[in-house]
Amino acid sequence: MSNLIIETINVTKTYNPGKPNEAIAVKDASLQINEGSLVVLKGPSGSGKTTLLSLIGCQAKPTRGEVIIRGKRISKLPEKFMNRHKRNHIGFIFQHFQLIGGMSVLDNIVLPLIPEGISPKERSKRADRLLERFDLAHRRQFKVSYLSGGEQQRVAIARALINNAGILLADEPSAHLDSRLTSDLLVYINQLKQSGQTILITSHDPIIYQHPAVDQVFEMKDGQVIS
Amino acid sequence: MILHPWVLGLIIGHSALLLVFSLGLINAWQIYRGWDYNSTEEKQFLLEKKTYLVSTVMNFALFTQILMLFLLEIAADELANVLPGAMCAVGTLSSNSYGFPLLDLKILSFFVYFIWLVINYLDNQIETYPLVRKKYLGLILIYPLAVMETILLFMFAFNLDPSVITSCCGSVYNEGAEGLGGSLAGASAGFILPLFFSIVTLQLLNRFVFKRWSTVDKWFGNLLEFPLWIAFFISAIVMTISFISIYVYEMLSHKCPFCFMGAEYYYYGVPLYFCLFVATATGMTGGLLGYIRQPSILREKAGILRKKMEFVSLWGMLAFVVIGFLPFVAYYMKTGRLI
Amino acid sequence: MRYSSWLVIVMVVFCLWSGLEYRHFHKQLLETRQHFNVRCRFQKAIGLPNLAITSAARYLRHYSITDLTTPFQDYPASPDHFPAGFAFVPPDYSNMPSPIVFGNPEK
Amino acid sequence: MISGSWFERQKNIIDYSLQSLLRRRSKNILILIIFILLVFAVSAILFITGSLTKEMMITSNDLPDITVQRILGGRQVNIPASFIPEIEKIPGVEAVETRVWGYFYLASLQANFTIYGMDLTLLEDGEYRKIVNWKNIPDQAENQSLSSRPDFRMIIGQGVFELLKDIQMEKAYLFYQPSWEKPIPFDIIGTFKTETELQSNDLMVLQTEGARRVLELPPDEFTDLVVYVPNPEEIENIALKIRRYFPALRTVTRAQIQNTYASVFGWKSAFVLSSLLVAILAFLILIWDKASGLSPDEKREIGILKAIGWDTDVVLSVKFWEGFILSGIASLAGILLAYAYIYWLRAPGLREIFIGWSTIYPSFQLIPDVDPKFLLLIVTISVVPYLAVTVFPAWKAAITDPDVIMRNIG
Repeated sequence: MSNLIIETINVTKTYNPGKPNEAIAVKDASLQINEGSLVVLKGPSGSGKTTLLSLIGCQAKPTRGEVIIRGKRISKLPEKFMNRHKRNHIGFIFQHFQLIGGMSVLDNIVLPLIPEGISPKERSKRADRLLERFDLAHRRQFKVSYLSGGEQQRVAIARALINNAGILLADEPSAHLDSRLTSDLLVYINQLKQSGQTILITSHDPIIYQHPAVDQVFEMKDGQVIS
Repeated sequence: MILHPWVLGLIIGHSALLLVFSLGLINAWQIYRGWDYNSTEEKQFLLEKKTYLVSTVMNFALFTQILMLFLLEIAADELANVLPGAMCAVGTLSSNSYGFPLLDLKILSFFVYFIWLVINYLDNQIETYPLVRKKYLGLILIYPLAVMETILLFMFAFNLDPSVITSCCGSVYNEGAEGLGGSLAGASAGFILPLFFSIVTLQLLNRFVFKRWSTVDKWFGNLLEFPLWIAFFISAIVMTISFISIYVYEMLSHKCPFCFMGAEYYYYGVPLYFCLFVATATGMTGGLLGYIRQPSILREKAGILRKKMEFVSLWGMLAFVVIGFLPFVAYYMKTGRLI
Repeated sequence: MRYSSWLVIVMVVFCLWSGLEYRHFHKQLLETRQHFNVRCRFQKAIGLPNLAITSAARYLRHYSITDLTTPFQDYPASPDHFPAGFAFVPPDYSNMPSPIVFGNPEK
Repeated sequence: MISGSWFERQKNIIDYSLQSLLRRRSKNILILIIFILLVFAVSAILFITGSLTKEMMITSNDLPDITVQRILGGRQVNIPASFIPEIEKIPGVEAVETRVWGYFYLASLQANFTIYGMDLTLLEDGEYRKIVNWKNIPDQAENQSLSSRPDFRMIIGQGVFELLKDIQMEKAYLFYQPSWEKPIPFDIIGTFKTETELQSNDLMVLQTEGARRVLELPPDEFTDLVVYVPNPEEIENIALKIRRYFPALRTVTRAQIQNTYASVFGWKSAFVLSSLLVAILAFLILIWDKASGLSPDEKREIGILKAIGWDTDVVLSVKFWEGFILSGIASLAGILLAYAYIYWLRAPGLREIFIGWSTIYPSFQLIPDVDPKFLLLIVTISVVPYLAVTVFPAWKAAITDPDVIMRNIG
């Protein structure tokens, strides 16, 4: 078995524990994801797939259980080190792209590099490489709010790849796309898989989880992994 | 006398410092009481976030403290021409009994803030925040300093009385006068220079020789560092008053440590004090970092930081000595004799 | 670094502006330095203190040597002669001749 | 991933905070303008009081050593000549000079003049000659008019001259009181130079007899006395002696006058300053509310930053730099504007506060009183409180959790 890159050991996440509106989003979820594999988390909306993804992507801390990425137990880290880990190893694509409207495409893409203190020349060099790859070069100085849904998706992907992290997490990438754009998306994802990225996607869109390139599919049902 | 622009500036600065510090204190108290690294409830995450607030508060406090030190010196200078008999900052500060304690307290709190921030910076580099309890307890102990400072300032400003004739540096810092000023100035060059240079050489010895002998270094080496720096600071101040100032003013009677910060002496005092304060602050922190032993990763991280601190403090000390003796050398060159 | 170029522009404008003002300040200083001795001559010739900024009221014109009650002379309720009184304050009266005398003066 | 040095990081953070400042342009510009106005008001006050104090301090060394006044019932009255020999007897007193001066209110011109009586011939020779622009009256006319009315020659200040310019000087009579049987003529023989304008603007210097008649001063009485003491150390003691010997007399030494110069504006300007502080406090509360009441898109933006890996302290330093740049620019602009307002435009609005109702007032061309220390005071009054107020809101903004944006829509 090739080496394990992401592992979660019965991770549970309860929102506002102890209070009347307590909600257990994820319950004892355990996953093992190998390096370079394309994995899909399948399940109806509200089954906790987004929460599990955010736990793996260091966006939130689990209430119980362990999240281990590249052999490092990140669930116990204080926020400062979790962020550093997130910056170095994880690229995140959000369900609603979450780009900053007022800024240009270039500025949005290089955003993750700013706290790293990388010089503007180096930043725009990397961004240009990604812009060519996702044929967004002609949109370089455009304000992101003027772009179409598909283009914004590509900008979000470019942003996630800018810190050439080994792991790529995508949350419902095809939610806002029609079928033609979803197939374009899958072409990109395939390319990324060939280049050795580990990709974890949450989706309830059959086109994605029945795609041949998918190595493993986990099914989620109200907080529990049952595949 | 409170309603003088310069005094108002001081009051605004200090009350801002105190307000922000009390905000920091509340959070420090909560962190100190509720900190439990392994727990995963929401409370612990909130406390973690509060550590950022406290460190921002302390950064602001240090920034304002430095500004206030400068402002106090300048305000004392400006108030001198309002108070009869006072010719310079010393006159204003000695016009009532709260002036100099205020200045000394501010210098002390400047060093304490600096040390706290360095330890905070060090502690934040380790995932488990090992020093968190100690450092926030320290912060709670520092808070009274800030309160005392503000109270002293109000007392000082309130008791500034334009109709009272105060004495100026001429009379405070001459051999005849009794009290601290007199004794400071009284320390003849014969006594203070060898003392100062012995401390400096002891410092250099400690830095380069003692560290080499591992047995000595184990416990004696950096134990000596911290007290040495305190002695260095005090002897530097005494030397400035009794020796350096003579050659800056080229007059035996004028020994005021503040007057040469003014424009007429080309702001000579500014680089001099800057080097002194930087050297002492970094030196002290270097010394303190040496005491940290227990968790090994903390010790090695503290080691790295200590190297940097020692480097800066060494150059600061040398710069201070050079700047300090520049006027002496210049005078000696010019006239070929001593005062 | 497009955005910090904005900051640089603002800083350059400030430098130019303060340079302009420094030039004015310097010229003004030189000009008044020549007037110094004329003014000092005048002050020596006519011993009255204070500047002739306002002649709105007696105690505002020479407030350094005014006495205690003149400000109240105009109208008891207005200790200050608004608005100029707002800018001047009667000096301290520690040198007013009213020492406390003990014992019986007849002796 | 290679990471740059601390300095490079800070440069990027400054770049980003500038970007975010410019992105929410309208709100930030409004705050900048209010801030500039406040700093402008504070520094204008300090500039003008500093300059006025400086103007007075220039000539303060030539003030008379001791001014002796007679006080009756708390009010200054004329001092009889009998005091002079007794004061001269005090050891250490070099000379006692008498002074005849007072005020004269011209109802028609609503102007209050200062009348000063002295022997004008003193001004004609020696060092005092160049403080007056002598009127070049043709010689014979001068002798003729002077000889007939020797007592009424007069030198006037620039302001008075401008005021009197439009009335025909020869035929007009200024000094007339109903109780007098006939008005007192006057003959202007010169005006004081404009350099001394700040001191001599409303001054009328007459021959002593003329001044006596205008002020209706009995022959053996004077307005006040001036005591010259050669040894400056002795001034205080002699003043004390005079007060001890003559309880009715009041002495004002040069040191006390200088003290009033230095402290009067300090006290008043600080009074104005503290009332300004109320405005600054209101402004700071506005800032607190603006900074802590995060607009939804600002919260979302920070959520995004946190989600893509920004640390809390990076976001905090972004907020710090935003506040620092804003308040830095505001305080610099405020000071430069105040300088221009006071020294170029001659403080059009603020001048009236100092001038009050008087109709004769100087041109307010003041010596600029600017020094680097002043900058530090303004920074303390403007930047430090601003940063203090934004510490807590900035932190509140910076700790927004990334999963805030995970769940909400768009």
